[in-house]
Amino acid sequence: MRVLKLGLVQGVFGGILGWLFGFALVIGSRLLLGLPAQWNPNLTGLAAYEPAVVVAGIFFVVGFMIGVGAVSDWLKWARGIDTPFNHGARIPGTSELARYFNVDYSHKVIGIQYAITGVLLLGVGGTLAMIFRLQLAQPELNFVPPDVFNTMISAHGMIMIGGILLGVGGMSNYLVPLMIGANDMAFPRLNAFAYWINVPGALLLCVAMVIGGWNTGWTGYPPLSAQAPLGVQYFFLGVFFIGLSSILGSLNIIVTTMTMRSPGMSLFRMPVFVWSAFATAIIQLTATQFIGLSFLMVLVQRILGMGFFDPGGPVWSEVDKWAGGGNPILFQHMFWFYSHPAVYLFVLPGLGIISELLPVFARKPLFGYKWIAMSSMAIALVGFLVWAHHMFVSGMSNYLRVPFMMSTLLVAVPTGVKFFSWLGTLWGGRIEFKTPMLFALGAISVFLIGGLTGPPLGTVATDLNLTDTYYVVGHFHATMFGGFIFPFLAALYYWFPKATGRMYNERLGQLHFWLMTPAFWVMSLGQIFVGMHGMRRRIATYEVGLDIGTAQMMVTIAGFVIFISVLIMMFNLFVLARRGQRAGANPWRSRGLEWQVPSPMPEMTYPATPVVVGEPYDYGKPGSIYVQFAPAAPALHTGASITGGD
Amino acid sequence: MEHLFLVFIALPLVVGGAVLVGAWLLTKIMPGDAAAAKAAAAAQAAAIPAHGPDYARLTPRRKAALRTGIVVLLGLALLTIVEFFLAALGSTALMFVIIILKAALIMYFFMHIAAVWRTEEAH
Amino acid sequence: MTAVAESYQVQTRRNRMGFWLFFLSESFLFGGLLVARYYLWGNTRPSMEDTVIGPLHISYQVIPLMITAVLLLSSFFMNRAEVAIANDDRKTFSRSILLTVLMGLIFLLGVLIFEWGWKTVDGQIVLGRHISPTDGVFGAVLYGMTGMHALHVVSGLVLLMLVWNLGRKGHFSPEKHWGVEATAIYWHYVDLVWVFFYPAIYLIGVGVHAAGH
Amino acid sequence: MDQGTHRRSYRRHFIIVSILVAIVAVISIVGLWAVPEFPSASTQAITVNWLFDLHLAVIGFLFALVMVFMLYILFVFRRRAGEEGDGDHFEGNTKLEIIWTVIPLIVVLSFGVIGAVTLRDVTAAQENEMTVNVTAFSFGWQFDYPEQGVEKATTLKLPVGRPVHFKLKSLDQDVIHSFYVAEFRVKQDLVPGVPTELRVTPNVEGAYRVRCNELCGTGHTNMLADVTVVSQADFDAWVAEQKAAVSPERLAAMGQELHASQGCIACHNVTGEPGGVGPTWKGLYGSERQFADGTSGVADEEYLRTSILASQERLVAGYAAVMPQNYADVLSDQQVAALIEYIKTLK
Repeated sequence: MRVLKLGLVQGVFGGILGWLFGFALVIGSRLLLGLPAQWNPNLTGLAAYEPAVVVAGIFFVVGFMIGVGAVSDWLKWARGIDTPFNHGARIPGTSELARYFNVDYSHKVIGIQYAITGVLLLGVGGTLAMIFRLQLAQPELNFVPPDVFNTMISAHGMIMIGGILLGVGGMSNYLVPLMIGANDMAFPRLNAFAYWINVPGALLLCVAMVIGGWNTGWTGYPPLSAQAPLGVQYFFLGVFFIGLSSILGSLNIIVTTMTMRSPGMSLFRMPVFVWSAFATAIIQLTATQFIGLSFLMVLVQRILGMGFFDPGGPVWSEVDKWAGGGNPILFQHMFWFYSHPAVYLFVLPGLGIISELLPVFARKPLFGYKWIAMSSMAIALVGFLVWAHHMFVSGMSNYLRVPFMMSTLLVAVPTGVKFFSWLGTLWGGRIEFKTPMLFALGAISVFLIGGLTGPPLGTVATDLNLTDTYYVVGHFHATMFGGFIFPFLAALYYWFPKATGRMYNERLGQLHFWLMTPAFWVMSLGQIFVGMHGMRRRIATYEVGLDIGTAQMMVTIAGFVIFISVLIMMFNLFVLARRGQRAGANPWRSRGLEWQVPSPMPEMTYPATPVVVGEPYDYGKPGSIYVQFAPAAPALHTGASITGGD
Repeated sequence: MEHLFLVFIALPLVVGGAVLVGAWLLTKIMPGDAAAAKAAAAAQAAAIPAHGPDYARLTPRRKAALRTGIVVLLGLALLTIVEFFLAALGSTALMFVIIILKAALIMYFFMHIAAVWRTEEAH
Repeated sequence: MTAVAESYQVQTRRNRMGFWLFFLSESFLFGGLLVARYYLWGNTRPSMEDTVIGPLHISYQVIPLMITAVLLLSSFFMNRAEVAIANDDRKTFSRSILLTVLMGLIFLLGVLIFEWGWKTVDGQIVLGRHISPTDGVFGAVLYGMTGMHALHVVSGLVLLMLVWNLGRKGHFSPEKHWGVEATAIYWHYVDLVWVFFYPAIYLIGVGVHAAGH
Repeated sequence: MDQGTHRRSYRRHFIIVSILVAIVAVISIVGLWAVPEFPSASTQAITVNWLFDLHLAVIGFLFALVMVFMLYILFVFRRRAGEEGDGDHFEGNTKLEIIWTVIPLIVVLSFGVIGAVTLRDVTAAQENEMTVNVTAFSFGWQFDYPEQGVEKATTLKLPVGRPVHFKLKSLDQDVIHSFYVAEFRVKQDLVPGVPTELRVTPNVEGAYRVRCNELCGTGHTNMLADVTVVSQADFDAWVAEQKAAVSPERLAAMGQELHASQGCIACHNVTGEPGGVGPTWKGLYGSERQFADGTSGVADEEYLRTSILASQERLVAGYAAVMPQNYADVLSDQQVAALIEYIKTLK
């Protein structure tokens, strides 16, 4: 069977074997020591064997990674065997498609693997949302029981975040080497490892829903998460491994950007997306450790009784005993130290995509390139100083509220610079409304809602009212859609011809946009409205007396319209485009490096070294050249250097 | 208390051992490896001399490096002892000064942090 | 099927930068543990009773100082091993690596047994409750910090054994020994973390004795 | 077009779009202010509403600025049919960038100052405060009035116009809850091990609800308690009534209220439907119970008391041990008696 030879399938087998091994190991050691196999005789099913289940989950990931072959080369190195660096189909006689189910070192394959897995996860999360939105469409519906509802919203949150992280990884893995003129990333094997560890991580997240679920929301605050059903452990593990992928992937991006740029590409001649990917990578590299650590601490509190967050017993100020003293607030600090900058790492690549697309379709230079590039860095750095604004009502010390309010509001400044610079870019252009451009513009409008609803949450007095209501849900979804989903879709449409050599159906693309954008506006404004009228966050149903049924119904309907419009996109890209027009090397007349080579790109994108000799966005300046291919190597196609304008 | 022993001593050792054995087994059964493994074994069979060809030429550099190493070690030891006794003063700030000094010694001399910015290999 | 061919020097430079970024990332992990320590312990720390074994009276503070000294010494030998391989002295390399491993093991056993599992009853050493992870925040943070560090020591030991084995087979030369360099800076990094952890756990703050111990 | 014509038409476009922005800004600010507001009932709410309206004005203006500007540009500078070529070439304008960095910075800093002042107003201690101790548990609320001597009330009664100082806590083995009365416009988490506080001065008589605002598990949705703001006279009468002895009928009625307000309803129905998290209460009193440890017994008053206060001692076969074990802290003796009286009535 050829299917059985696929890395993915072997990985799943390896994972299952690893799980059984880990489970048997722990239970076996217990029995050997003469202890009962069950930890807690009051519980039934897997929950009674919680520590064994956790260890088994870790071995599941180890088994998966060995089975899929992501560590084979390293194991060989450890034994002193050098391995060739293969670029291309690894198993002779298998199809091109099979590359995507095996460990492959090409950054283009890995980028697409990331993107597709991301879209799949977003699909799973979206479907969950559709189910519980049905219950919320009208007051006092109860067909989803509260525990299932809680599991679904928690899973929706974290699976969507996983999907976004994978989407971000897809964009930066695929685009950064292309844009800086490199043939691959600095560490291709690490790149493959970083992608593949997401798969068992995502599987653990999904399995968590069926082994008891968890009722904590995606934030997983203890003490609730310390008392939640078994599923919370696989939620922790899943996030932990996806976080590991973030760290390794971003390390790769930073080294690639720092060391592999084409000759002549100084930092301020990089495409602006690379700047935002770089800023993102800095956040991912450092802050991610904190969410991993905070979840790990709850995990060990559950299985080993280490009371980091368990307030039982005397508080630490009266330490005459060693018992108790845990503090749930510590978790919130550690959690948000990652999870707030995380929001910026979701949106920065998206904002980079907008900045990348506007000049191409307006045929104009990017207005204030350096300001846009630096505002990404500013957002990333200020983002580290604002985490506690999620905790204004948490019982955090009162005097800390004011400085965090100030730093939070400061984020508005670099974000404003981006908005105004975009307007400056559009002004005086010859704007063309192709699908990618529509999505970039839609992103601006949607991100505007997200951005403008932010300051009321930043000032403490209004936040006391609004926090943890549906207002936050509306704000957050607008930020995520405007900052990630819309630009991600724009990027999908924009680079689709480059990756596949085929054009998507423009008319369906436009239909997708015109369904999705108004629907999103309705959804987002509806959520904000109900939030201001007494709708709390994360409740399974609401009272008739609140009188928000109509608005909720509109939110649900709008949600379904968005869902359907995404299905249209899937049909367009995955079915129709197979027979689409040939795209040609540069359908958008872009100045970017990757558009100067044929579509689809050759295995080694740049056989001739590209040499950067000009500015990246000099549209409209006669005779301006961005890149020349090294004269020593043969030119790839006529007009290897390009001119902006006519 | 058996729990403690199990979780913190027996389990890590057993798990670590199992991982190593498993990884070793996997490298054995990995396809296409037999030839490479044989070649590696053959390379090992060839006697490796105790010193490389440039041993004599590089002797001054080794000696200089050994001197640096000893001085750094003595410095670290001294700082640690000072730290140990100054702890009684209860000054956290002072402790941090010593910590930073020790960290700087290790990062500069042992970890060669400067090498990150070096573009030419200085071997 | 073209290989992305880069010279060993170029790839080593990238590796080095990547490894340091990895350390930067890890320092946030260990920094998080330090944050937890200062948040939960404040200006206190657990203090255990001094130990009497037969005629010997050992101040509890001496044992952590000893294992710290062993770790620092292992770092010295690691440095010596790296210098040796970079200057064509394979014999010293092998010996120094083995010494490093030995000291690493002593450190690890020091943590596992003296830290985690040791108590004296009537002058006899018994494995058992010294301070356990369930002893409130003191146990939790102590085990969290030493545990996470011990995990890195174990992985460092594995790396050391690997490069020792490869060195034995003659894999490294003065020009090409990134494997040794990586292991060396990893081992020094583990040491570096302990430089921060040792005072945080044993020296800073007022010692608090457990009631009833 | 040569450079000169461009400059002139830019100026013309800029003037037109500025006028449009001004008009739309006024419309959107007025429109945003006209959106019906959720009723408010405290002096703190006045400050919060004022600050929010200020935010709305800025939001309305910025929304108009960006959206109108963008739509106008998209219309005027669109690529017309048959038009080839690129747009005008200019790469930026440092003066403009500085302007739109500095002005937002000033606005943001002023909002920071305003935010700090309003925060002080909202949290400031008042004279003549009445203390109410609030205890949250999964899934219910309990209110103690130390000054009036009323303990473990299940609904919150407040005299109108009197500043209230809530001292909030969640039980040590419980989870985080959040005290939120939407009409009061302020909320505060109740964290196990970390005492917190909140100040509210109710200023409109009426019936409201405390809603738990931090996800706390299965019963989170229904973790509600009634709040009534009444005149001082009615409040005094209520205090007197709370302290008086009560009849069995009154007890049973109280029990019925407790069943809903303490969250019993999340697991124990009174309709006799099977499949709940815990046993139904219908026909419970006097029935034969099979316990998890294999023994059995009759559900008498003593059994019911044990089941409420320490359910795991006599766990009924077929049910998981998930019932909170903290009801001895949460319920007064009278309330336990009320629940038992209520169960007795469910034949």
